[in-house]
Amino acid sequence: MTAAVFYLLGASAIASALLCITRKNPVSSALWLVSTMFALAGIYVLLHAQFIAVFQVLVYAGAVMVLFLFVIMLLNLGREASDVRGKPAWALAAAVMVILGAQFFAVWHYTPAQMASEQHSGAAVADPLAFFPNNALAAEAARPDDAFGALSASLFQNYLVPFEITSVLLLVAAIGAVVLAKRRI
Amino acid sequence: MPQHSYGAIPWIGLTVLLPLLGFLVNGTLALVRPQAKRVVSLVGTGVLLASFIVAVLVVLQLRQETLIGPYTVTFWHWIVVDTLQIDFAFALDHLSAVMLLVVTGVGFLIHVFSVGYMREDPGYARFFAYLNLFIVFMLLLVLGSTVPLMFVGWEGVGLCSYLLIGFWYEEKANADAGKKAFIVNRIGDFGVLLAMFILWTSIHTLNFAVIAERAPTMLEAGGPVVTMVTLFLFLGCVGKSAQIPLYVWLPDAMAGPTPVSALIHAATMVTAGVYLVARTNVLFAMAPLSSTLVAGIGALTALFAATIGLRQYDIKKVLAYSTVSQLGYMFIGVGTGAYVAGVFHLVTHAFFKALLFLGSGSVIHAMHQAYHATHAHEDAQDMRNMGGLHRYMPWTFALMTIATLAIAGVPPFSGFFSKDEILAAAFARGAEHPVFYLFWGMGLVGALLTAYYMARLLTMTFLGDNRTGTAEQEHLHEAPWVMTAPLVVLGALSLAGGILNLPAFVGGHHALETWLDPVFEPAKKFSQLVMPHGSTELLLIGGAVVIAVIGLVAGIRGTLVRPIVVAKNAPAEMGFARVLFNKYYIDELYQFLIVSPIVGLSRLVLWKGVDQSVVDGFFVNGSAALMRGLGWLGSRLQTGQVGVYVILFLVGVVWILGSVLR
Amino acid sequence: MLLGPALALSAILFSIGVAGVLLRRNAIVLFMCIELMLNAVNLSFVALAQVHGLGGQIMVFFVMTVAAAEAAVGLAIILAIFRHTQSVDLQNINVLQG
Amino acid sequence: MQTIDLATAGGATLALLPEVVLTGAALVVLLVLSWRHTTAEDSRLAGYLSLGGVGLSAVALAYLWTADLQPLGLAHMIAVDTFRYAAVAIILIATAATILLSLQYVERERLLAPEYYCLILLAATGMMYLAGATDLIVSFLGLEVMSVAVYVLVGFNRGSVFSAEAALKYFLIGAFASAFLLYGIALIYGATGTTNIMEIGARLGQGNIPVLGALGLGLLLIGFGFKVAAVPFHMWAPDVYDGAPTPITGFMATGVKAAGVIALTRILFDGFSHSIDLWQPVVAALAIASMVLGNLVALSQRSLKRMLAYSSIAHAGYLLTAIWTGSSLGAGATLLYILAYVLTTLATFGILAALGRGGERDVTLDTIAGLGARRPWLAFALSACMLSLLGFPGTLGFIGKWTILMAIVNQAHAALGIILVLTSLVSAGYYLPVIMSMYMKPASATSPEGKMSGAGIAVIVVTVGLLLVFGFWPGPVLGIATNSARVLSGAVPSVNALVR
Repeated sequence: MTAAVFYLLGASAIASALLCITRKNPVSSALWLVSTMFALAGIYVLLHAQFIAVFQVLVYAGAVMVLFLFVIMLLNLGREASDVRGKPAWALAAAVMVILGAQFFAVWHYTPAQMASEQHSGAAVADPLAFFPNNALAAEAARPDDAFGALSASLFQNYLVPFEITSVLLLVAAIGAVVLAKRRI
Repeated sequence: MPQHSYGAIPWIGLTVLLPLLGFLVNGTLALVRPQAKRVVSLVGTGVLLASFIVAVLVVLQLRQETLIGPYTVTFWHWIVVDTLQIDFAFALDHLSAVMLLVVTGVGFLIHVFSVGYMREDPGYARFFAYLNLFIVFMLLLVLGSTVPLMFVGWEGVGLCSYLLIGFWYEEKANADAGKKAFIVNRIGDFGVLLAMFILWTSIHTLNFAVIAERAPTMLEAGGPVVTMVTLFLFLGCVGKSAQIPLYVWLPDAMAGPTPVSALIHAATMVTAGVYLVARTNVLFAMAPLSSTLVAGIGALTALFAATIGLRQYDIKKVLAYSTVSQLGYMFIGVGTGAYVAGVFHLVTHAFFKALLFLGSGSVIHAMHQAYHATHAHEDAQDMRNMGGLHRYMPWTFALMTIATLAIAGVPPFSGFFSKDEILAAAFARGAEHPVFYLFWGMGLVGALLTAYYMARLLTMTFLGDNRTGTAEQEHLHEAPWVMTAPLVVLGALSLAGGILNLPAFVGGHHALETWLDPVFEPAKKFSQLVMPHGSTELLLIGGAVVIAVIGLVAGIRGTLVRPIVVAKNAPAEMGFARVLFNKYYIDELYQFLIVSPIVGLSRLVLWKGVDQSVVDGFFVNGSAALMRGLGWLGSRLQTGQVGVYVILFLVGVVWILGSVLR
Repeated sequence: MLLGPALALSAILFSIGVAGVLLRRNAIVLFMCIELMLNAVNLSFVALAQVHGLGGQIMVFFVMTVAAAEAAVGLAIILAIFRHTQSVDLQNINVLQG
Repeated sequence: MQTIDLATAGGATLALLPEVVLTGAALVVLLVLSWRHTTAEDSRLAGYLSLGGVGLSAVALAYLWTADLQPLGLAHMIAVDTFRYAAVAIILIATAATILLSLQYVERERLLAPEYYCLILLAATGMMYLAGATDLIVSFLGLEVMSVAVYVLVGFNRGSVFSAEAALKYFLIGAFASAFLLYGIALIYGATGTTNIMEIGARLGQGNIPVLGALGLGLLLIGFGFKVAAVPFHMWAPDVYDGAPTPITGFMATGVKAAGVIALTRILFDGFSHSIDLWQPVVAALAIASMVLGNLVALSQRSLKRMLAYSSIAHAGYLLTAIWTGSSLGAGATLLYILAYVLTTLATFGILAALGRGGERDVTLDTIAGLGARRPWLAFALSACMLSLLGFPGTLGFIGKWTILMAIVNQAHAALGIILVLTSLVSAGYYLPVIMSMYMKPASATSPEGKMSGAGIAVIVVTVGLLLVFGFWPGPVLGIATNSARVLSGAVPSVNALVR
């Protein structure tokens, strides 16, 4: 059942993504990107990341994409001629997609067991989680009911430094956007 | 514990420090008060005199010491990486002592000459600053105890030479000549760098003294490593000492002021290659293949450059090709294993070639002033505009004659002894490897041509009728004493320089050979040279003298035989028909059988064909153009289109991912 | 656990994003393709978090912050260039070249 | 010796003191400029405040360096070792010089927004995080802080279409490259279950590298290849260097490149020392391509600014060569070469800023003709810089190249060294004409250059002075560089146990 839903959502994500890069109108491109993001949010739920799924909808689809649409409307780009490149670019894009896909093909076969066995060359693995003892949080992740608590504890303890760096990053972005976008300083 | 004091030797750093001080003072003056010529001349020449005095004291002290290995003065640890330690240190041994005296001594004389020669130049202070800086780097090259420190000097003299060639920067040709000199030299530097790395990986040291110590035990004599090291080192020498095929920069370098030509492009810098071979004599002695190549290139260059020198009209160009040719002789010497002979010729050449250049400088100075006075726009360096100058410049004429006899190899002038020793050594080596007989023969022919073109130079410049012009003749006169005095000193040295290493057959004791013996001792284990004695020796000498005299006589008569046309009226090319109208049968024979073919070869084929078009056009300009073209292609890719950038980016992505996946 | 399929989906979406960058000339759409690539990476993180623990999920938070920051600055830059050239078509934006 | 626990907030703050101080300084500048942000004086005030912040940060760094701290267990998120300190010192030097060079520049070009300095400080903070990170998350975030700030700085001259275009190009390709880098981090995380660099090294050491890890490594190399402007990820560099305000170009060429190279060194040495066979060929190829292409294309440039951009690509190649060795000697050479390159490039761009107007796009060989006579000191300084970039003996550039060559030779692998020497030979073809033009060409009839500010003169005097002094007496810096690099595990020991 889960698998079926996953493949359905996956197919819709791929389809929306393809439409996003090929639609001539920027506005519809943006909307198809939103559609991809929704499909991904669904997949996150299937992968036991409910919290991320919520954020995906709120921050990505909600905030970031609205910003994009806002700028597209502001610049009145919806009526411009198509910005899709000509035939050579299509061929090139298709070729790149195929080559990259082939290069990443190996990831398709990954299972938790194989992942663990690669780290401990050869040994047969029953419980993959047992092979990552350093990560005490791994066990907690398996309990979806307290995922939120574990996540926040981890964020403010183990990942305090990166968390603080993101605050600097947002500060930079705020200053930068203001400086660049204001008509007069 | 009572320490041995070593007298003045620890002060050796002063010989470098003083010119450095001079550079700093003159450099500052050039920037803030370029008009202060008195101070500049005092400082510029004063530091050199002081440096020379220190050098003399040091060398006198060295005579009394019985040192094993060089005396090393360490200033600081220069580069320390892991287990590699390279000190900023000077090493004084008997070889560097000789060079030290030559560089500071001849350098001082040329500085004094420059005071007069450059007096009117607006860049006076700048000129002396560069000249002092050159001495600093030259001494670093000579005294550096390790290959990298020597390399600092090696590069530094190149830089100074570059700055001084382009000193009169208003003329584009000068700037181009400077650039050519620098780029050709970089090719040589590449060889030195590679040699350094091979040395370091194979015997883990870059200290000259330690190299001499370790090489015999850690390297296989005649093996690939030592052959490679010496070949790469020699590539550096070929560049710096202007040998075939990298000699092209030296004749162009004559664009610089004449004292520069005398100091850098004749007496000191260009001999650095010879010095380097002598310095690493053990390595070369262990690599017979490389040594033969050194001698071969030397012989080829000696002959080739001499033929080109036959038909030049620019007085400095003749001397430039002559320098290339004489450097060839030095390489025959060091390549044969006669290191002392090579160094000996280096020293005597420094005397007589400096004298020749300064003498020509005097002449050019006089010519220039004469033309300046009459506002004529003639070439002050073209010998066809000179002639009969001995009436106006008797001192210069006398001294130039001495130098000419010295370079031609007429006894008892200095060049005779040194060149003779080289040729004798090549002949002696012939018994082992017959190819050295060929080198000897080439050297002998080169000597004949040398005598010829030098006699031609002297005759065209000083003898016969004056061709400068009637109005100009009034203004031709001897240079001021500040220019002639250094000439007199150099004249004395050129005359008597031979006593440094008088051979046994005139009752000498090979003084220089005894002095340098400790330096070349290690090499003797690998190549023993048995010099000819008795009748063979005398026969060789006799032959050489006869050849020199024939060359001189032919040169004078061949030049006087027909009137010379003033440069501006001269036909573009000398036709052979003119030659046939000669009243002396013997001259005709000379012309027809020996000179004309060689002259034709020289001017038409070698100089115009090989030198000017093939070497210059193809190798130097061609490779530059090729690189520029490739660069232009790369630049075309930079279209400004993000799309193109992304495509190239993705090429990289696909390639890297493919490479890590294998 | 669907690890392999999720990683594969992520790779496919990433490749589609790359193809989009090649295909489009409009700076904003191009930037949206890059956002698509970031989303694909997020999917990888979430999928891997099932095996390795919460570190992967936390990474997604950081990526979202980065994406937001880049969006803010990127769109401001696009506005700035629009003021000069009255266009966001990359074909018209090539005064710098050579 | 004192141990600190990096998992606690206090320990982390202590370890991050220079970064924290610098961020604080940026906030102070931001606060002050909310009242004063219109006139030239306000801009200058912000500049001086920022400079003070850099000074304080340097003090904090000095404290850390002398305190001899040791992390408890594995370094968590941020390194506490001399390699990081040396990197931070280099970044602070670049930042201080950029601020000093900007003081006059922003007034001349009318970029009177004090946020400029705030962004420089924050960009520097990002560089410091990037260079000191022991966790890929911190690397990524540091890189983003740096990049986002620099995107804005590149486009800071809002009146100039060049500046805006440069910002757009840098931003688009930069974000594109970031995505690759991030994907790499994800795959490495998948292969090892951690983002800590030391742990990655430990876990990958136990066998063959898994496919996931190999892909991740490749993607990381792509991301960093972009940041250091290595061929073929270099195409943005000439355009962006060309269009950006000149002090910012200098900042990018020095700070951004230094941080990228140092972070790459640490990741490859500590995290992937067992996979050296995998990354060495890639790094070698990147290095060769960068050296060859950078030097060749630079030959055909007329504008000095573009010429320097291509030259910076070539220098990225030299640096990658040092990383390629995988030995701690190579890491030391990297540090030393970066220092040499940073000092030289800052001075060069400082001089360039003094020579031109309106973004310096038009400063060519003809513009500087006869400079030797007009501005002898400036010409001397520029000559010294060109010689140092060329690797001429007697300058720090030579010592740097020499150390790299030594590191290569130490691996008993001559090919890369020969290419390095040969391409440096080619580079003489474009560095020397600069000197030649200044000294050997008559002046053209262009308007004379403006006067330099005291701050600009100070930067040039100090950097050129250091270049020459360290060129003849490199002992101290050489010692610091090689000792600092010893803390990296180093993939290969030095091959030759040498006898002196």
